[in-house]
Amino acid sequence: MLHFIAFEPGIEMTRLVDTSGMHRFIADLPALSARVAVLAAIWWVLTGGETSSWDWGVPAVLVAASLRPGLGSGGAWRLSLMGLLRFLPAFVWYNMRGALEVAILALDPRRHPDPVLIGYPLRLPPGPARVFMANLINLVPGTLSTRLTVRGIEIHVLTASVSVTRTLTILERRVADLFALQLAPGAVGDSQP
Amino acid sequence: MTAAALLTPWLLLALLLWPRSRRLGLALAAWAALPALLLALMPGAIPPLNLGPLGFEADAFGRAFLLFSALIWWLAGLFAASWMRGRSDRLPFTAAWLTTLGGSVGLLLAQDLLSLYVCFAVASLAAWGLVLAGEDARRSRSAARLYLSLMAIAEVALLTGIAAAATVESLDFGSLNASGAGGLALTAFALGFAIKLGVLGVHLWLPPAHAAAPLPASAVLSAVLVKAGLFGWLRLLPADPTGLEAWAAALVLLGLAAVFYGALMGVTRDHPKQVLAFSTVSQVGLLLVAVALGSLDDGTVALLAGHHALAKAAAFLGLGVLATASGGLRSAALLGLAATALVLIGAPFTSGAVAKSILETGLHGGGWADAFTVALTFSATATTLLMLRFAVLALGYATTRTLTAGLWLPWTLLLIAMLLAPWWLPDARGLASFSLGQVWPVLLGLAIGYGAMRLDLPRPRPAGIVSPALGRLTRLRLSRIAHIERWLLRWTNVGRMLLLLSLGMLGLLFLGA
Amino acid sequence: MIMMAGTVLIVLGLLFFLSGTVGLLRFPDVFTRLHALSKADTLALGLVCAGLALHADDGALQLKLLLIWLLVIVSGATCSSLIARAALAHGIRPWQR
Amino acid sequence: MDLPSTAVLVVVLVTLPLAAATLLFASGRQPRTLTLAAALLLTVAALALGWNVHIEGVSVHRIGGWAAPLGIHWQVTPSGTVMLLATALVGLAGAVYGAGYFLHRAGPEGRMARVFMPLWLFAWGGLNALFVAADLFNLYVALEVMTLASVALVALSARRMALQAAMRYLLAGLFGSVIYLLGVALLYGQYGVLDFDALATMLDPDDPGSRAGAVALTVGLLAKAAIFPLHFWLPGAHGRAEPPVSALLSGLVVAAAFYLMLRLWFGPLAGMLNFGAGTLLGVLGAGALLWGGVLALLQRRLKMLVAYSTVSQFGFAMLVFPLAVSGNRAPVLAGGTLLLANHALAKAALFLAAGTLVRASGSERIGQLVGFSGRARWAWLAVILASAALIGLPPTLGFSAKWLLLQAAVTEGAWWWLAVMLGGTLLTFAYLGRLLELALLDAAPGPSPPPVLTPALLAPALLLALLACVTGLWAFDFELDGKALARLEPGS
Amino acid sequence: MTVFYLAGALFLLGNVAVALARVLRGPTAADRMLSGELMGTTAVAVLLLLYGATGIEALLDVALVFAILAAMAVVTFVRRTWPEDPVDDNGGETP
Amino acid sequence: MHPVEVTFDALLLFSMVVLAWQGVHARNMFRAVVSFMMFGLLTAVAWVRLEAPDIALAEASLGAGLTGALLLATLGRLGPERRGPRRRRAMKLSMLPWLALGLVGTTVLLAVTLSLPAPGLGEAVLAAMPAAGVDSPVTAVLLNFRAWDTLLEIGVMLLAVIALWSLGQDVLASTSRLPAPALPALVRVLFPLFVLSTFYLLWRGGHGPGGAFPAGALLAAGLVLALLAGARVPERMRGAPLRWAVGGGLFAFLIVAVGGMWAAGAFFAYPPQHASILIAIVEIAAGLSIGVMLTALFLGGEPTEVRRGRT
Amino acid sequence: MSLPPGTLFLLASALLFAIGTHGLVTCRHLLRKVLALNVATTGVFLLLVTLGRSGTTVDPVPHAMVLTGIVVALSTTAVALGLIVRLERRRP
Repeated sequence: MLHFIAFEPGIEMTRLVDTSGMHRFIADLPALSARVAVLAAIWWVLTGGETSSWDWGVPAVLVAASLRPGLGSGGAWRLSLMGLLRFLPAFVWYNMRGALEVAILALDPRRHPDPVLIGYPLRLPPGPARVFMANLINLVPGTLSTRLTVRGIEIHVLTASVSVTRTLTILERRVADLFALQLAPGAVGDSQP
Repeated sequence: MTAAALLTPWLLLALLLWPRSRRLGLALAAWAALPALLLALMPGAIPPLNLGPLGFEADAFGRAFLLFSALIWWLAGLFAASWMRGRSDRLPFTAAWLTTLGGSVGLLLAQDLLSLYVCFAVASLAAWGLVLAGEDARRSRSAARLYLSLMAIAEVALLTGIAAAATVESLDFGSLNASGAGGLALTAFALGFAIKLGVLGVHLWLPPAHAAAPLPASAVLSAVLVKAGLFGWLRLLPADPTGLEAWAAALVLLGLAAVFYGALMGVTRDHPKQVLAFSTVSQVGLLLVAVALGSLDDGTVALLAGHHALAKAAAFLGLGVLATASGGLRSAALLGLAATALVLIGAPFTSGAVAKSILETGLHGGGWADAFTVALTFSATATTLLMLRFAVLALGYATTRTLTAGLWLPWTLLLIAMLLAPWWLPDARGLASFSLGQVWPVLLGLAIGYGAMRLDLPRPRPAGIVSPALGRLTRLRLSRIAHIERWLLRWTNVGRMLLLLSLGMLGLLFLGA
Repeated sequence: MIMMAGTVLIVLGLLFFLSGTVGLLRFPDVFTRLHALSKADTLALGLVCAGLALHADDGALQLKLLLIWLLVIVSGATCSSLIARAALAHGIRPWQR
Repeated sequence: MDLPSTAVLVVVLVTLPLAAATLLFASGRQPRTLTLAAALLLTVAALALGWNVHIEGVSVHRIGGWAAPLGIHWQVTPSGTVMLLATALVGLAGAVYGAGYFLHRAGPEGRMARVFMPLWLFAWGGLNALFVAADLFNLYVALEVMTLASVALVALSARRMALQAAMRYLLAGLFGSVIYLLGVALLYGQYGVLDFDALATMLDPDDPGSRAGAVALTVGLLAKAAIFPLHFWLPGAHGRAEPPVSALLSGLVVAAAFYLMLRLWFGPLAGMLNFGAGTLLGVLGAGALLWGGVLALLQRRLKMLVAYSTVSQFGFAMLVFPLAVSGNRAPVLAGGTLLLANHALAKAALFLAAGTLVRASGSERIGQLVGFSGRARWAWLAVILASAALIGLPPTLGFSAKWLLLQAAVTEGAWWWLAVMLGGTLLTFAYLGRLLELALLDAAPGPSPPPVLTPALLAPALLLALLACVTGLWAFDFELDGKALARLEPGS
Repeated sequence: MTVFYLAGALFLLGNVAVALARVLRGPTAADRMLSGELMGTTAVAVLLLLYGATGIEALLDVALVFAILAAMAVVTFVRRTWPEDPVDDNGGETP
Repeated sequence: MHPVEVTFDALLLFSMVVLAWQGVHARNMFRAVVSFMMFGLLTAVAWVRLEAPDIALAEASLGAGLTGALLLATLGRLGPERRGPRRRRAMKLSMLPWLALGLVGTTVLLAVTLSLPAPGLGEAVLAAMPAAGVDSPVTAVLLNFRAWDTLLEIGVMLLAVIALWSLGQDVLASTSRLPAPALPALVRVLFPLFVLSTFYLLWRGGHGPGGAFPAGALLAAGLVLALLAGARVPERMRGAPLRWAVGGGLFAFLIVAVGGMWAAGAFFAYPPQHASILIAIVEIAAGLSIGVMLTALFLGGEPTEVRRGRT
Repeated sequence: MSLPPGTLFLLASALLFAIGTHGLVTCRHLLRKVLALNVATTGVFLLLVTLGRSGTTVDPVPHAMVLTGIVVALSTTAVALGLIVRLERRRP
């Protein structure tokens, strides 16, 4: 019944065209099973671990795992578990620091923001990792991503006096680590847009 | 037979709807009243007819009215077939004609209040189409509008009367009469029939409508439909007048006033048909007096009505013949018209004289008799003046039509019927008698008329009062009404109304006992 | 003890909410306000969630709170970018001292 | 006679339109046979139901087998049956007319043709659901189905004026619904039931909650029924919509709201109708009667005239309330119901004929309509017959209805209301007479070549008008019987 | 404890009430949208605290729904109310 | 009631009233819409305070989802509000009586509502619950005791879709260039969660707050989000399949309802042994259909147009 | 607090109803009218649910009614918005 949004069983890792349905399905199997696992976990969380819920849960998870919103794949990606473990503490730390900074800036009547727009050339390859990075920038101290361009990312910085480049570089490395990617070699440093 | 009389007009009407059968329908339309005439002439009892809740039967009283009505319908129909030939609106005219006829026959046969009312409504409203078919479009439209307005009021009044009367068990005339239905019913009936009858005060529709309608239509309007009002009145009003003396007095006064008012207005008109129309107002006044005094039996009233109907129809049709005739035929037509005028006046040796004598004799003993006798006498003078005026105008009345047998033959038959009518009377007394009392009023009228013509007296022209004032009033209010409506359509005001309404209703629920 | 910690976390979260609001009111333009919102409020919610999780004793429930927080973070981060970008595209220049 | 049971018929009446509409919508095409078969089936079911009610009288059906006050009931009352019958007749006529009216398969007309029937059936279903409902909240939902379908139908042509009218109508309808719902809430708060019968037994006419609830219900329905001075949405909506739509709207949808008011005030709220409130409603009716009549008299466009005549006619119907205050309610209710039925048939006929005439004339101005000639004569015939029914000339259904009301007024000595009724009838005479006069005398030649008027454009109006005229006699008989009156309504 | 949660919720509500000033003041649509966002996040927190106070598990579901829909308003805003380059669309219109 | 609770309610309701006023009268239209959306959020909290989590769930899934999306999308399609020279409506003296009347009306309404005893049907529902086939009272009322209302309500929704589609093709769906890759990325992450939560709420509906309507609303939000992120209604889904998805809920409902006529002897009666499974079927069909219908409402017209390729 | 339970909610519902109806009739822009209508509807819903809470047990019937009402309100609102958009495009 729910065929409203294109049903795309093919997932991103295999963009091999013209493979038969079965082939594609088999090729997709690992990613699909990963999705099923994650969604099943979420189902478990949602239902509070009630066992009787699984006669609804199984079809629900399968449907949710196989239905795609018809937006294309967005590029292949794979997460690295170790990368995740290394990433999380950094994220929490940065997030807290960012929030604290903003809070102090807001609550201290003597301090005022001194914002500026800067450009930051991304070394991450185009794809999900870049998007992830751009979103992440919003959560870390003093930065707000405004535009993702081909070359890099345009960032609104809350306090111009503080250099954010170092933080961003560290963050970028963590993200690369998380996505199991290699960073492209490139200049590191501030550059005004 | 009853069924044939009732339904023939409707069948012919149905024929008109389809192009294929239309010619047949138009051709037969003139003869549509023939079954009714046969029914009226048929001897012996005729079984009643029931159509759902409507009951019809040709009883004696109905038959008396049906006799002259059907005759006039038939002859006027024949006349109309020729008169309307070539007219573009012949089809709607014929349709209206047949509908009116259908109603008219039905109302004379109706055996209960509902049928009477239904048929009356059909006849009166369909006659609107007859008035509309007049030659002068503008004139007939305004006449028709006035006609319809008053007929609407009449219908509403009758409906009220019926509703009031129907609080009794059944709608049969008998039980209705016996119950002596309440004052409201009486008033409403009186008003309704008064309008249809053209009683003074609510006669407004009558002169313009008669003047505007085509001649045959005027003939049936004046001869048949107005009499139908009388018929309805007689059918419904309580047979026993006790307790209604005041009413009767008022009606007598009203009737007497109408006699002279009609004459006065008639002589000031410029159109022969209008003069005839006012003469109808005048004659109706006379009939009204007769009815109000209540000393005449139904048969006699039918007789009087029939007499007047035949004469009036003959006058209208004769006008048409006169206008189309030339040469010797014109003289013949003048002669016929003169005879008709004499009958209407009630000159000696005419059926009119008989009618008058019947009236007079019927009234002996009543408290009003003396006054009535005097009035009757002078009414002859008034009618004479009217006829003089009519004669003058008729001579100048012209039309582009040519005389055909279809015009003169019906008229001649009608004349004959009119002239022969007295011999059917139970006793033709008065016909042979001759008294000065019959003559001098006529002579007086002739003298006055002659004098007036010689002196070329300025004729008073009563200006219309009601309708111009109404027109001004409506024009004044039109823009205002549209303005208010726009105000009402605005949301803000909707809100206000709603608030007022809610609080008002709540308050009334609390307060209202 | 754990209850105490949870309470403290919640209070902290409330304070961060307050700071977010103050930032929203005090900061001069939409971009700076976005900073306040995207950082302070997400963390504030995180703290409230964490505090409640400490008060709760049911694993699934704690994870549910985490899920809620994650959802808000993901949405919040994306939305901040979207708004900033839209504002720039509509010709709103960042405020400068 | 072995007819299906009333319960089955009711189920058919309320579900078939919805099912057929869904099917039509989902199929996306416009199979005329399916449409007309559904319409025909509905009409047959309504007729069968009418027969059953005639034989068995009032019946009650529990939905889902749950007893009130928990569950919802259907109540098949004689007055509701009359409305169901009228709905079926108008519905069938409109369906046939619509099939003939939206001819082209492409362009905007094609779109209208495709959408018309599902919406029509939805409205039909909503109406049927409303006429059998006996539950305050269920009525709210049914009202919304009806309103929404009507709004969409008004907007059908998607012209600016139509959209504007539809928007205003939608807002007005929803406004009415909200106020109605407020009333439901108040009554529920007072008694904790929604069922009519339960409410009727529990009603305490003296407490403020019930009073306020009754007022809210009434005022909401007044807005929905476009009773003066809340008629602000009606002329536009009815005047601008496509002709078959106007027929449905004017004939049935407004009548449904009004019927609901009858149902309430002669049913559960009957104990509350006192002199003050009755008089207020009557005054509104008098205002509507006169104001609508005068405005109808002033209109220059045919459909606007007919639309304002609706305002006026419902004013007439409002007079049942003051008449019912002290007197015998059964005949008044019968009169009111018959008036609604008459109005449904006659007004629908009038609108359908008006649509045909406008198409034949190429103009909506009254002065430019073609005359009583060609095939347009059938339309005129329908206009004449429908006018007779609206005026209440004998022997039409309108006459029977007005007769009952007049009689009630007379027996109660309600002279003022009598005068209002008479005045209103005169006004009706006036504006319909004006229409006929103008149209027949100033008949325009019409465009050449004359547009083709198929039987589908002519027959429905004529048949409806004929029905309005013919059924009057029967209804009259029926009423005079007295036996029908006695069992007309369970509440009274 | 209940009172603590309620007080927290009350505090947040007051917080939001104050933030309403931003809706009133604007100046740009984006600013107004921001306070809508704040409101969404705060509502999640309020619901969570109310859950703490009442223990009705359904409140978590409500909060979850709020959380999952948090992006909805902004996305519509960015894509529909304030699109960067409105593709002209007389498309979607029958002639 | 604890004073804190009372204060909370007071503040909540006060904010609601202020927002409602703003939502109607704010000078700037966008401000009005945002205020109204915030009003919706607070309403959801108010439902929570009124111990009506079902309604809160529905209100949340709508207020935060589709209502806002609809309003904002509409707003984007409107030109600037045309108002003449700004009428500073000074408080005219002639307004005073109306104001006073309005106050009287409101006061009367309040006074009346305060006087209502509100007996309710709570006990009756509880007594009938064992026969209902579900555990959640609200679901039982919706799908059992007053199922006819619910069917008509689905009918209203379908009708709304037909009505909107009858006006022409989709007006709200046409899109601008995608602002950032972040948006599709977000939707890709969220979409499965939307689907999952839809099922979750359907499942919950059987024994607690949840059910077809919030589930459908959530599903619709997911679909709308996908549309906003650049997804299209696939070509092969336009036309009949989509129409069937839209109409399917009502159809299923009708079949079950009429089926009750044969199976259990009354319209909408469920045979006792199958009640819960039938209700579950109805619930799923209704939930999915509601989701599709709400999305269709968002589209604002029939998606027939062939558009440019994906961005 | 001496106020009966629900007083505040009833007050708010009365106010919302008043604001909504007032806005509906006074505002000129159609979108505002639609919003106002929704406000008024919410007021009525609030009243219903508040009443459902006054008894000894929570009465689920008003809850169901309000759920139905919300759906109806949403559907009608969507239609209204569609009409507004189309009217806007046919602006003369």
